[in-house]
Amino acid sequence: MSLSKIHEIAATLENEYVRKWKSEGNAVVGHACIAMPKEMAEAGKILPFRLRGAGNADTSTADSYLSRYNCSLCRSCLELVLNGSYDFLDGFVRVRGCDHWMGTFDEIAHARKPEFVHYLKVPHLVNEDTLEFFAGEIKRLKEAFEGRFGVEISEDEIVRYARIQDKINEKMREFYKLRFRKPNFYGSDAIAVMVARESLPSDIFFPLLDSAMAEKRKIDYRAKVLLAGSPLDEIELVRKIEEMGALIVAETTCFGGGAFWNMVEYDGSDVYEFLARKYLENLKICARMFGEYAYRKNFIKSMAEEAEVDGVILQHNKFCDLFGIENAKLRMDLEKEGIPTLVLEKEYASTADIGRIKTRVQAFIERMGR
Amino acid sequence: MFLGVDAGMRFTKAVMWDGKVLSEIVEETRGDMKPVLDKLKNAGDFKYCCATGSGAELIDFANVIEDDVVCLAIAARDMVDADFVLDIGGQSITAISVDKDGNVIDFMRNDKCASGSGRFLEVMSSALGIEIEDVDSAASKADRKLSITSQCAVFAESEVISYVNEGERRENIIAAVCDSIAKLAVAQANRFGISGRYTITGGVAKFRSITERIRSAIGEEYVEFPQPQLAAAIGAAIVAEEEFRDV
Amino acid sequence: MLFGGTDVGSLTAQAVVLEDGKIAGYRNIRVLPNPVESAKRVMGELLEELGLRQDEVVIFSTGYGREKLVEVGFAREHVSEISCHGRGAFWLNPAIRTIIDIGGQDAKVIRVDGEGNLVNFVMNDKCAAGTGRFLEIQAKALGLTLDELGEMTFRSANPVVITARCSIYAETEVLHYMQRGVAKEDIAAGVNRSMAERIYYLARRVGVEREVTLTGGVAKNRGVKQELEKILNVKFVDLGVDPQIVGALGAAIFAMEKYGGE
Amino acid sequence: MSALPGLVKRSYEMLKAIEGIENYTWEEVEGLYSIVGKDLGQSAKALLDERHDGAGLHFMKVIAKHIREAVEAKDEGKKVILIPFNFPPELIHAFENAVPLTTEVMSTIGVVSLEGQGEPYWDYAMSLGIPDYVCSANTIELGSALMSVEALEFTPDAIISGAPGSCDVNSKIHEFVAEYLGIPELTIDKTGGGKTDYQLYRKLFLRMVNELEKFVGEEIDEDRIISVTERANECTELYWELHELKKHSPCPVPNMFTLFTYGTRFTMWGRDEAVSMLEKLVDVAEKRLRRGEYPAEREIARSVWVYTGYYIDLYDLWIWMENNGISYLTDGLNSFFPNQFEIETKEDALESIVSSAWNYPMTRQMGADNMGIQWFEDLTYLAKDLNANCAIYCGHHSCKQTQSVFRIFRDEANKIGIPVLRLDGDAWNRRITPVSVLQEMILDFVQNVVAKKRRRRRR
Ligand SMILES: Nc1ncnc2c1ncn2[C@@H]1O[C@H](COP(=O)(O)OP(=O)(O)O)[C@@H](O)[C@H]1O
Ligand SMILES: Nc1ncnc2c1ncn2[C@@H]1O[C@H](COP(=O)(O)OP(=O)(O)O)[C@@H](O)[C@H]1O
Ligand code: SF4
Ligand code: SF4
Ligand code: SF4
Repeated sequence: MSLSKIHEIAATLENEYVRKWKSEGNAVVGHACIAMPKEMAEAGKILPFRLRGAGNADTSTADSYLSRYNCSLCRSCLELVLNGSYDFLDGFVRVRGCDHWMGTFDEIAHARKPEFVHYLKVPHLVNEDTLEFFAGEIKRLKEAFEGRFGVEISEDEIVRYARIQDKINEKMREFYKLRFRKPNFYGSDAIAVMVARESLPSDIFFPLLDSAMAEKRKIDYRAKVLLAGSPLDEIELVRKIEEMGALIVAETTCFGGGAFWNMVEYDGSDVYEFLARKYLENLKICARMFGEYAYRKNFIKSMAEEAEVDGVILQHNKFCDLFGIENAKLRMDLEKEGIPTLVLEKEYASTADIGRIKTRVQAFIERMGR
Repeated sequence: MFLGVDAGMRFTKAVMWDGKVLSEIVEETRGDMKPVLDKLKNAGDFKYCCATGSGAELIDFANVIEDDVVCLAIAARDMVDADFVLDIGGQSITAISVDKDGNVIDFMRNDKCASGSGRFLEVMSSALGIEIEDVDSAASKADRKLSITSQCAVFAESEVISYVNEGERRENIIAAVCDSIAKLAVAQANRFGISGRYTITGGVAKFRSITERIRSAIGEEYVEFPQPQLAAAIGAAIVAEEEFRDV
Repeated sequence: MLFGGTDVGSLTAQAVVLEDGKIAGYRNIRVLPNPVESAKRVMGELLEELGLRQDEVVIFSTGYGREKLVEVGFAREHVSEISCHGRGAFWLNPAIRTIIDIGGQDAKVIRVDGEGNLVNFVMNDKCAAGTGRFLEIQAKALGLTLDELGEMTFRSANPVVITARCSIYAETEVLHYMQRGVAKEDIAAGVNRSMAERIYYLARRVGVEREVTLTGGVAKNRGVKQELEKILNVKFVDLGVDPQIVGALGAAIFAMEKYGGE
Repeated sequence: MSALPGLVKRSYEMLKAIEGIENYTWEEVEGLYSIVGKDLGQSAKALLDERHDGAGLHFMKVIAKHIREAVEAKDEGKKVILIPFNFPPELIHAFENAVPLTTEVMSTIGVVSLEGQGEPYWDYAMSLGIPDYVCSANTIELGSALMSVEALEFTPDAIISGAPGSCDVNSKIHEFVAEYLGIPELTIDKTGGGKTDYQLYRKLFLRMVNELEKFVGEEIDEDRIISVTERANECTELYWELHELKKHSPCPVPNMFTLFTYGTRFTMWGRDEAVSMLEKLVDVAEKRLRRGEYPAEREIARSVWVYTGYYIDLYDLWIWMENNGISYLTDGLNSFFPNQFEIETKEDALESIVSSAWNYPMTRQMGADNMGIQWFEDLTYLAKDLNANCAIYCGHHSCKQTQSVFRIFRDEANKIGIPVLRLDGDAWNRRITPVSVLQEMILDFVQNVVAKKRRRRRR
């Protein structure tokens, strides 16, 4: 039951809970990166909603703003913003993720002139100086929220929500371990869970996840695979991959395992320092952070080992620079370690090219000796 | 009589002009252009000839050569009184804004990718086994919306083949091809900014299944160009006439 | 025991039947609009020729529509083209370690180990320029048949340089050269060479280990073949069969290996 | 399998020969042209063109020295630091025991000196699995760096990445190279265009300097860095003199001088070579102005290029433009807005370098809070200041940075009456769009939109 609810939420943009949230006079802001400090937003009754393309491959209006060299995920989201699908948002936090997103937010600001666009600057390095800077940035965001939405965000509330996040993260780890051992879920279910998490208030999401985890599905597969690479919310694509027999039992993508696996818990320290540490250090799982390649490689490797996968699929959207380059290097290194690796370059939300993807996945399974 | 020749990437078009189109020639642009040139030379007695298009210099008997954006602008103003032209030819899409005298104000052309151009349509229809003349009627029989997303003409072809292999109806696929060309043209038009009366020219404008999709997306005042593939050639003929009177 | 394999590509479809571990016969046709029909037709024709009934043969499918063929009960199982080309070539000659397969829409470089198992592969996902389709478009612009296109390499001393990556722009380049009066041989040889270069860089991604063979329709283009040998510094092993049937053969071998013990 | 030579050695050999050249006649240039092959010959001919009055040769010598120092550094026990173009080389020049090698400049040179230009390196990068949509500047740079290593010719000791915050691709490629070669990477980061961003940038920069000192095993000497930054000041003064000269119409400064300026800025700034190079540029341009000899005699278009227009396989694109009445006044790469600094101590000198780095092209605009607007403001400022009448939008194929904000740029430029042409070509890879197609577009644009060549009145 809950699992189908989760799939339903993942398939709609403005879900029923968002509507309810709004009807209670609360705000919803769009953003696009896991560097967004969720608990702080929620502490101000502001729901952070991650932008996604929701299966939209038609980007004709967006293409006249962004260029065709821009990542299809960004173009797809921009299209939805331009055609009003995201009008339920009360503003945007332009979190510095990758360059494509920066251009996208600039175009959103240029074309739609939303009332609230706040730039959350996120450094690309982790050290004392950048942590201090980022703590300041988070504080600036808090002030911007307070100013725009007339709320007051207390440190106590932030801590309260941080603890809820801790609980969710713990639950997510449990969920992953379930999938590693004796898979009860398809990867496509798991992706729906991730998407739902990014589209719901945390106190709605938690019980939903809890009861979904109690459900059991009959699972058919030939090989167990870990999915890494650029952020992935395409449930349909994952379903197609799994139809070929490659069961996705773990993801290290930023909204997948990357969003909670290594995230630290609240330890009683200064709230802003804590948030800076929590989000910036966790961000090392993303290819946008420099000097942390070894960290990412090890993260993928150790999760692959723990999940006892047969191989790793490194996917990225066409025109994604960060993960396109990262994946080239990862492929070399993982293969060297004896982990079969497949690089998949794809157009976001496009199912037309599925034939070629399937051929590759099938050959990959055959290659893994399955 | 004046001869206007538009030596395009795909087709060489010519019109014999005397205030209106008296006759026309459309021939494929080939590696060996001699037979085409012979045919043009024998088209009739003309006083002056203007050539345009990417192969203009191949028209060795032309008295004058003019840029195709100029010819298109003139044709659009003089023939249908349009402020904007969206030209979709064999290899590119060009948006042009035109002043009231038929001069170019500004233009924008995509030069990167062949997808979205006329050649793309040809490659696709041949992959589907649909004659180019039948594209419109086939597309009108579509009953399901598909999308082709590849940025690349050649890969788009393999998307098309994927659809074929999934047992999709050819009518639906060709409609998707028309759609994708229309989308690229609309994106180009929007990027350029069209506000006012516009027309669509070039060989691709012959296909209603494409022009109608463009029209419904652009929403400005549209005026149809009669014989749109000849537009640049007509413009060239008018240039020939004007030059002749000046000389 | 009888085993069969079908392989449907973008341009051609093949069928192979194995009897007692030997090739009993094969067939190669142009595709029909529907891949399932293509497979049924080519296998049907072959079986008729061999005087066999379909229910006597265990068939595996590969290529386009391979899953559909299993769904409709024509084939028992399906295997990817990549594995099939690898297995087929290795079966024909166990010294083979690298298979370069170039068809109409895809180019693949396949590596197998000493037992013929797939160890790695790459498939073009960058640009279509390194595929048979590229050659078809250029051949048409040059007014040559595919056979003639390949031969031109041997008649040219000065191949032109084709710079465009895109098939359609390359076509324009070819036209330009022709209009400027450059000899057809030189342009065609340039086309073949540029094709070989694309494949070379694809091959580097998985590495090329000897022995190496070339399969797929483009293996019939002698010009591309020679250019590739030169640039890879290898001599392709001739498998002794029509290079287009290697995929279908591989499928038949998989069928034999799986159900041969029954 | 690699039949190709590495890029470093190749340029080294070629440029070493050039360093020996003193005076040359046009016949000799023609002779050279016939020997070295078409592509290289065409580039050499353009560089050595008479209208540059020897500045091209001078420039090649500057670059030759830059590369020679790097190649020979090994023998002298010095460390070679690979730096990106958006990093002030004067910092490395301040070290006794380290020499910079600017990757983009390296690739540019290699690209000119190779039949087939950068394409073999591009292909090489593809063979490593680098996606084809990564901007060619970076792809070719990576391919050429790694190929030099593969050919056992040359390995850098460390790499500085100055692009995080302004360009992901650039930074990512540097990371790839560092990881691939197993050499240390020193990174700075720009978070935005504000005050706190500057404070962080400065801290990270100084942190990086510190690490560099440790790595090289030497503390920067005060006198040395002061003398380097003083030279940088001299260069700055000359840069602005040249800028002033460009305001004349027709423009007395040859198109190619823009390349010479930033080529020098990215390699030898702060050295005597740079000072004399810029002196030469100013001198040639002044003479032309005095004599009334303009490179684009019948100047119909005064263009500012957004981002850059160096078509390497046609160095003579610039000459071609001049012959067609098009002046190339400046471009994005040349927009580094250098400042003069008061320098008395090592600290002053370091502060001045941080501030120059902050203002570097790409860092300045792409690392701004809103890159479209900053890009527009800088380029339109220059366009107005230099009295330009059009902008040409071009650079590397699939450069997200510039392409994703093209719409903003064009809308704003149109508001102030500057028409914009967008080219989808690639500065380093002619496979993207053939140069002839680009030339046709440029001509169509300047003649019809800018110069409004044909004026007719409707009957
Ligand atoms: N009878 C036809 N045969 C082939 N293509 C046609 C025909 N009629 C229209 N077209 C379309 O027109 C395109 C060529 O348009 P045109 O404006 O003549 O191009 P160009 O000027 O570049 O040669 C073709 O690529 C095709 O899509
Ligand atoms: N007789 C031939 N001579 C040279 N090249 C050929 C010949 N036949 C086919 N080809 C090449 O092979 C390609 C088709 O290869 P094929 O393996 O049949 O493709 P697919 O598997 O997609 O059907 C064509 O695009 C063409 O380039
Ligand atoms: S991939 Fe990285 S930058 Fe992009 S959303 Fe995820 S964490 Fe943020
Ligand atoms: S997929 Fe890549 S390019 Fe696209 S938004 Fe994510 S990091 Fe950026
Ligand atoms: S091959 Fe494809 S991507 Fe490349 S330019 Fe042509 S149509 Fe575009």
